Amino acid sequence: MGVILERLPGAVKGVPGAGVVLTTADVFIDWSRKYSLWPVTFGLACCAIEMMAAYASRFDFDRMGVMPRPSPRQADVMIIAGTVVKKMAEPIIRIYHQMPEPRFVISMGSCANCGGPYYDSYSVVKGVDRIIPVDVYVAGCPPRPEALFYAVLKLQEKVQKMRISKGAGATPQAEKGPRNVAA
Amino acid sequence: MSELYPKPVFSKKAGRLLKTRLWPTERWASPWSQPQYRRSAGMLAGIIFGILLVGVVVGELSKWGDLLYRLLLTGTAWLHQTLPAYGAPAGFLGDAADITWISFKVIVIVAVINLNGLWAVWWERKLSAHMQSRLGPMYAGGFHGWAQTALDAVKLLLKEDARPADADGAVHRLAPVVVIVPAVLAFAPVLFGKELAAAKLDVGALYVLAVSGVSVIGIVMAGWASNNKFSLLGGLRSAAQVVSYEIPRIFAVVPVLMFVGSLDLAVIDQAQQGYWWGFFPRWFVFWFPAGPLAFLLFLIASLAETNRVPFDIPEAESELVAGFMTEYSGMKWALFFLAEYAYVLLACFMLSVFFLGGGAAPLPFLAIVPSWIWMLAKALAMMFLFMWLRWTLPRFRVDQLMDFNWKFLLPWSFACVGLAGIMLLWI
Amino acid sequence: MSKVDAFPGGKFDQLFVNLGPQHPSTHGVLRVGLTLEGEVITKAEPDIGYLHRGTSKLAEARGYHQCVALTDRWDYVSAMPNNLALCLAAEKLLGVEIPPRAQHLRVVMCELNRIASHLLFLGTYGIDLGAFTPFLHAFREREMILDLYEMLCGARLTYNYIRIGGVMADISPEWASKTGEFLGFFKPRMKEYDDLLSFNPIFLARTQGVGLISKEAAVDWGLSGPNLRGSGVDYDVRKSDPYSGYDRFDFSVPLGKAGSCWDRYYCRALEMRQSVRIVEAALAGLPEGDIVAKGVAKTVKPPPGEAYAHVEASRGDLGIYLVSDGGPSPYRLHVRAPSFVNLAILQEMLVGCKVADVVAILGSIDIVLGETDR
Amino acid sequence: MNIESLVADLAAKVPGVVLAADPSYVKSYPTMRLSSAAYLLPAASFLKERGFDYLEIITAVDWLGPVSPEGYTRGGRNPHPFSAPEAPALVAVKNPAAAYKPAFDMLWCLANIPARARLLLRLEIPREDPAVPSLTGLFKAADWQEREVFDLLGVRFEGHPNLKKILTPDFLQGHPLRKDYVHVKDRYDE
Repeated sequence: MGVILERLPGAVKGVPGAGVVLTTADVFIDWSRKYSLWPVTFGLACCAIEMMAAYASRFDFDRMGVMPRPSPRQADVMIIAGTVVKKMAEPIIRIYHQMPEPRFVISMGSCANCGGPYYDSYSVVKGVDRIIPVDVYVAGCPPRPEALFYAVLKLQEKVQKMRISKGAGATPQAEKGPRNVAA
Repeated sequence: MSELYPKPVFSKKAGRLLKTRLWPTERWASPWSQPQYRRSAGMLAGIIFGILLVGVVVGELSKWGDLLYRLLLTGTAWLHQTLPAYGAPAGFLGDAADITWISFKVIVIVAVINLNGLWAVWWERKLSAHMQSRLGPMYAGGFHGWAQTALDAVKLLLKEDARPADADGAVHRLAPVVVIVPAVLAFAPVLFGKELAAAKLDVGALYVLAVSGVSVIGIVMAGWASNNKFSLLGGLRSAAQVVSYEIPRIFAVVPVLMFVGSLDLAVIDQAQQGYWWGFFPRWFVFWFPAGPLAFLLFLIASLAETNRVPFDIPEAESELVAGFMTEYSGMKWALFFLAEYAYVLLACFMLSVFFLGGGAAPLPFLAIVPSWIWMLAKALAMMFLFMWLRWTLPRFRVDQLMDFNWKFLLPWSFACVGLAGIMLLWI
Repeated sequence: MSKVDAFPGGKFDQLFVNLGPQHPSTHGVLRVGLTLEGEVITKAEPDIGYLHRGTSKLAEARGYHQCVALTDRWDYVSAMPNNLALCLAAEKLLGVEIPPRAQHLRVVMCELNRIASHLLFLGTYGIDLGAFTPFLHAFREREMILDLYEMLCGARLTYNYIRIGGVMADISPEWASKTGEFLGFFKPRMKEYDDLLSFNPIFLARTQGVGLISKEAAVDWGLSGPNLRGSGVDYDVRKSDPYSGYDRFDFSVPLGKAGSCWDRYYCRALEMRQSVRIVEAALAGLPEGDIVAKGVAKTVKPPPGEAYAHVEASRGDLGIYLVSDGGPSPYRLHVRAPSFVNLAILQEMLVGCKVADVVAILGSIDIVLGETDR
Repeated sequence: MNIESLVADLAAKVPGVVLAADPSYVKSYPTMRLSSAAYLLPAASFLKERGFDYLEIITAVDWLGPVSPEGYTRGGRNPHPFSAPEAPALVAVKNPAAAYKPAFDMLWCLANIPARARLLLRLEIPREDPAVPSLTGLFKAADWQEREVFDLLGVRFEGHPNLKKILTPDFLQGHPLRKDYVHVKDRYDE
């Protein structure tokens, strides 16, 4: 199916009315991606407790279709909830590469944004954006679940703006065929 | 929102801020004092009443539907006989009509399975949410997240198909197909109402139980081909579990077959029509003592066959990440999911056909509602039971699971057959 | 798996399974390397350090008051006892006397936090064993406690409420009444958890008689908290080395009998009841007075010396060894983290167990990785 | 339990062991100083026989002097976070009152659970190639705690079955809690 996404913009190029086809497809694709952002069950530190609270009864992220999946293969979003330690950096990169495209990263909390209270520690990576690309940053130590809620809304806004004519979801890796991800 | 978080009011008399926020204890003290609870209750009553009304109306219409069905049958038969007489190649048009008719049935069944996947996942998410004092999907599509699973499906279709580098490519690709195809095939003789089935098979009961056992091969293939230890463990556990629970499951059906004397699902359904003393339904679940026992055994074994909690060892989230599905992404994973829910639906239909009277109404005067509505209602009630158990119970350990099967279920299923034999002396 | 080389040692009967660091039931970023022979574990190697943030080193470049903020992030599930431990050690160095009202407030906050922490354990242990609903029910109650904390000090997890010399803020009458309401709401809920999880036959079958720790082994490995008491050893810092006026309260220490996973689980469930008792008694007999001791400056410079203070945190005996050289920041800060010490027994305990029991055992030890790695 | 009688018993049982009350004791707990590393094992096994079978902590203090600023990585924006004028200088400040010396001070805390007593043992070892006997044979709780001290301070525990890094990543060089630790930039520090 990813193939269709990649081929569609090329195939309809020059055809009159192609733009309408593409934008109509965009509406449905973005709508579905927006309401089905599944994060990996993956917590690092204090923020993970707030992330759990966000899935639990009072904040209930299931309302927006955010449903945690244990395996990165079935996930769309990775919420980096907590301090990224140098020893953990390697597994994080690996999990990121195990996720299928399109994938998003939310950096939750000061530690994941920039090192937070551990800005001068010898064993902390000063910001997860040094190792993987980040879509949304959430400030706070730890951020309240409402802040994470706002981050998901922001991510939905970002997804809404994706256009298949600009290569949304069709990634360089997908064009080359199945990725060589050692598991 | 305004009800939950009212504006702060400063009271000069008390010298402090009055309640700024409704404390949960206050909110739950008396639900009936809250307007949203009254609204919800009203809505629920309306939905139930509406379904009944529609059922009655459709029940009137269904007579015309039966007429249409009979017309189609006679039409096909007529084509078979008459067309060759007019010089057409022997049987050509008749075959064409058959093929069209069969394709139509296949499309209906595939649609049923797909719609069931969409509906059941949404229902399960809403149901679990309400059991856990949450709301579940709310925003997708507007009203109570009705579009949630449809959107999930579209997203999954468009996900990248990631495959581990060291995976056994062909087997990895084939496994979801091997899982989903038997799920579709098994629906062929399933009764959706009185005599409403895609294929009329004399050995319907046997066919369903046999074909649904094939899927385990796909699960083992998935576990093996993923080149992941968790997948392998999940696949092997699933194979062991499904194969062993097959035995008590089939033995639990034997009493029903003994009562009826036929493997045809329509005959089984027919045998449960009618009422004792004019009002008490003659469903097999009420044929004490073998009937209720067989029902329980079949229910438990079905839970295990469909890998639901408390028997969801193969995909135990906290132990094996996602079991045999760990390395599957996008639509391949969705196919596994779809097959799981198709089997749940199949088990629910089997439960209602074998034990709950199929399309029979629970009380004589309710027979005005058509049989397919009763069938569906019973199947959905069973599905509710499945979900209720899923969100209540913890999970067995794998050796306890096997113990439970071989030391508890299997002896009792034998006993059940014996009881049925004794009962047959009086019936 | 398709190659023979995939098995270590080239033997077919040995399988190496890597549990974590990203795994739904390792409660964070723990990695356990399991060597299996069939279903039986022959070797287990816990690998920690995936959350090592170097707090001890950082403390040497922070002021004492700043260090209190660092302690919040060790055991982020129950941060109040962490604050308290550091403050007790620093107060010993300074030699200040804490006003009784502040001591009572510290006790109230620590016990409420113990309830919150045990609720989280209860919920996640249910998830480990496949029961999802108790988790959400437990979080419902936990949110109420977090609401109380938010009302008190503005934070939900990292409170920084207990300060050197006292506490940060006094409670309002409204807070006390809300807490009373919460306790009234919470007491019947504990019965609900018992019905839903504790005495569920499947739950009992999975946890009773599993992961046994004998009395001797528990003491030998230096376990503490409910893990030690689950084995029947009567050791509670609140009783054996009372601090912050715990000797003024009447409560009992629940003990397990067999030392199985279920004993450890139920010890925590019973401890919640005792915590409710303590909170009620402390709020009823709350003395009037100051909440901060006189003479604690903004930049604390304790005289040179060493102090050791330990508290009964939610996970066990949390000890702080603090050395001062007379400077504005601690010269050395050592933490005896209960999770760190408790986790060490895993390498011995898992050997000989079935692989299906790993999750039940790991969950029952109730670790927090922030504290394990610090 | 009377600590003085305990110490007298120990001196009578194991001759040569000197266990003296420490003048700079750890606040509010009886602290004894061992005169030599060789006496650690006899003393600990004697105490274990007398009911002190719960090993609470093992730790060490580096008495070299104030911590060196090179042990910290600096934030990207502010190269000298400690040199802000209003912030008190927290590192590399020698305090004249403190007794700095090139030595490690080891600390063991043993507890007697039924008697509700605890006793702290201390031992001074030189900073060059520091080594003490391991207590893993007596207390299993010593296993990870000794590994931690080894990892962070570089004290070798002789006789430890599995003495390797436990907390810090493999590529980290040096022992971070030593006062003269200098942080070597690795691939995650730009």
